[in-house]
Amino acid sequence: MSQYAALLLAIPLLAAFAMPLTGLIGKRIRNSWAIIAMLATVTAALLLVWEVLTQGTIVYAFGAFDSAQAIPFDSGGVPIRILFVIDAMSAFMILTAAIMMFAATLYSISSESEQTGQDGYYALLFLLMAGIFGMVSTGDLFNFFVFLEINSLAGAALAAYRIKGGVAVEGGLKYAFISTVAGLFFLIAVGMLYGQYNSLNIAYIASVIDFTGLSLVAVVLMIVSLAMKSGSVPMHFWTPDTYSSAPSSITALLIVSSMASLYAIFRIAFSLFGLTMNVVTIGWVIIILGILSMFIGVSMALPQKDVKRLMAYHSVSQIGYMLVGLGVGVAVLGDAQMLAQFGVVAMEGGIFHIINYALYKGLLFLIAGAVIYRCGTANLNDLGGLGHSMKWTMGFFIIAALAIAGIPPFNGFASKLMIYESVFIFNPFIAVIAMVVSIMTLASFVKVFHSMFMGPKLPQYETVKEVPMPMLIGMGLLAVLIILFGLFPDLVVNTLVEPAALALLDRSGYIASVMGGI
Amino acid sequence: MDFTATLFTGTGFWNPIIWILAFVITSIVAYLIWRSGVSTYQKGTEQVKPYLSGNAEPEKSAVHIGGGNLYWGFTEGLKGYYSRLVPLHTGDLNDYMLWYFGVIIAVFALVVIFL
Amino acid sequence: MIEQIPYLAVILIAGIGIATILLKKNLIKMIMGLAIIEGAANLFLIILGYREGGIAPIFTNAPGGEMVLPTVQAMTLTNIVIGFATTALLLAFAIIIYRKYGSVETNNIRRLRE
Amino acid sequence: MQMSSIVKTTADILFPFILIYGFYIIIHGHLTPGGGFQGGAILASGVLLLLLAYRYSESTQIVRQVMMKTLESTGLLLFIIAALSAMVIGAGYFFNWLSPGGFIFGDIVTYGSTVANLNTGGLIPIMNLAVGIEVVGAISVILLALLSGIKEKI
Repeated sequence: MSQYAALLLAIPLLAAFAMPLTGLIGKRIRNSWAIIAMLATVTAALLLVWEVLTQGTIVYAFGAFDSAQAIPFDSGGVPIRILFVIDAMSAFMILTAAIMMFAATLYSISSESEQTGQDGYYALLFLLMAGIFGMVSTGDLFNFFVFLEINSLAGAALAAYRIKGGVAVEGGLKYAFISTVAGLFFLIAVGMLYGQYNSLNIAYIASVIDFTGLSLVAVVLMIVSLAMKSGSVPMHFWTPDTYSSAPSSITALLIVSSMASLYAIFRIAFSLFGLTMNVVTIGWVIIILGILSMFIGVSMALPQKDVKRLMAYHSVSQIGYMLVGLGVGVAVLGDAQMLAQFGVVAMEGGIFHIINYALYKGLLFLIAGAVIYRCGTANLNDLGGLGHSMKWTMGFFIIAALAIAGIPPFNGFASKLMIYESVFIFNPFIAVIAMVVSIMTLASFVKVFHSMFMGPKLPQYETVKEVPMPMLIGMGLLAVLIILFGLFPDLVVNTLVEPAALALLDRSGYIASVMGGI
Repeated sequence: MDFTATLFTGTGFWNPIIWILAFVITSIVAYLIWRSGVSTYQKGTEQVKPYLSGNAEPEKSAVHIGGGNLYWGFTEGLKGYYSRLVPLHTGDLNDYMLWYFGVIIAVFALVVIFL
Repeated sequence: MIEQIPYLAVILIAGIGIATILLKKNLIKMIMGLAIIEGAANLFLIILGYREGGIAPIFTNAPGGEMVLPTVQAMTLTNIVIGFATTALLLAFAIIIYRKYGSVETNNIRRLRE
Repeated sequence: MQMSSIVKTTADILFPFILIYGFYIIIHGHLTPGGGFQGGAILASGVLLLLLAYRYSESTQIVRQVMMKTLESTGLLLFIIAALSAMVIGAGYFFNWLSPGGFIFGDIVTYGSTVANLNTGGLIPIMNLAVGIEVVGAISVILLALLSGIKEKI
């Protein structure tokens, strides 16, 4: 049987646990161990994605001799094992996480090379990745909660890793506190579902669900908690605090972890509850959260003075696009005609935006990190004239900024176009807001570009050089992917995004993959 | 696999290759127009210096506009909006939690009303 | 009605925890509130698996008869471990913040805002 | 502040008993209530006793942070390798291949009310041991980190 699903989890965990021991031997060995483990994880992830795309949904049973024994014969038809259910949507998220992991780890090797305590740093980085991979591939609600907590604890510890006079710890503390509260209420919601349906498996619960009042409380608790974890307005306040104070490579990974929370919202909405809940109301709740996120995020970003804080507000704003795209999909789930007319395209736009957003936002944070690495400040009032000395970084910034603003032919345009056109049929007002937000995004990145790279060379940055090669490779990979995704959007949509959207919509297929065609 | 295939969005289509072709053609046309411009322009003469009503040109670093000064007019024009929005971001952990529980109650109310 | 009392206790304990988080300004007290909510979640899970007159789910030397549900107990144990890690991490953060800022009041921990 | 010698001597005498009790809880994890985390926490409480009885500077000579970090990593590695070992024979991750094997911890559990047999459970006792080692290391590291926050008064 195929072991990639387990290796995806086992390799990062093994790497993380062995990291302090390799650190005792030597710095060089630790760094090579980190790179080897990262390459192994990314390889396992890519092979797993390939397998899912060619063979369909993979079910992996932990603790079983063979995954065909996902439901033990003496369990009465209830899946009692911990299962990984990896369909096209999970594969899509795994691919996103793997790309970002590659870039961020490579970047860290250089950007953190002067810092202390790197053993713990890499150990936590791999734990964070294990948490993300687990969150997007698990088919078990309690298991999801465990991975959510691993992810939040590792993320908070990493965000606070460079103390920076206490400011980073403040950001980490806020993140840890908020994600713990969100996790606890998620757990209470899981308990509510377990009490009614006597199982923790998403597919089993979906097959027997009977939407009661208690399930309604559970779905509200789950969606609001996960929306807070993904940083949507009005629970976004932690996002700028944590993203701006964390090390830049970690911010790029925290973005992926917020994407994993976003994935969970839609897994719960589409696969777990599906049509049994009132999809129109829940869909509109998600859409309203999305609109608020888009508009308030970008309008808070415009007057910011700290470059990472500005970008963090933009990440709030971009999450709004995905919430709107997929929220429209939830809202029209009950109407087959509207779903076929624009719902699927809206969902594809939202899903496509996830990977595009992870790519360009990750690249933007890595660029901000490169500038901070060389200049030591993130304040836009002090920066200037870096275009003379950091030409590659400036080139990558132009690509990423044009992509986030939705300028053709970069990848952000393709996904935003899909969202605009489909949402326009649903409700023109939302599409207009989305376009206005896009313009304001461009405006604020013009500001960043002007104040960071334009202007004459400033005397205090006379000695600034280009960043070292591994950082450039990490950023360059993301930039190349942005261009490729922009040039061949149809290819990406057909091979990755459309199967993911259809997998989300195919609730009975998800149930059948675990329960065996009941 | 057809690399020139077009992304259809239900109501329209998007093809980056066509867009780039159009972009290149437009650039060539623009270049031709630019070529046929004023021919008396010469580099390295008095012509390229900025004209500041006869005043001396200030140092380059003195005219650099920092990031904080950009979009001053925008934020000033939307003062009513920003003066309400910005103070909400208090940085106080209690307020963050208050928003979370408030949103839970609000969403719950919405879901119950529109059941 | 008597079976509902533990659930009322859950709501009460969670309410106390939420009130602590919302009303107390001291970071240590907020972490305590978090631990109280965690206790409520644990109690909720445990009473989901409780059966009237059930025995502990250990098969060796079992006298027979109904057993309480072990899954929720495993979940509770996991949550206790996770809660332990969370509390330790938050307390470590609180120590560093006290060293750097000289205070653990939330209205002083606001260098990152707006 | 210096603890009295009564406290120190009592801590010294109690420490081995706490260790034995902790290991008892860990080893019997698959038979009785308890297991890796609980036993490890008991072991760590022994470490805490030492830390409290002696001054911070003295006790860190006995309980060194590097040692505890190594213990933590070793326990976790043992756990993951035990889980991965099932893959060698082509089974799933975490598959309990030792269980009815007849090797170490390999006896078959007789059904019904029997006297507990320690030699059962397959990988589970090994994983309990791994978790116990990990937990004592991790909690000691946490305790050391938290104790270092206290300013010492002499």
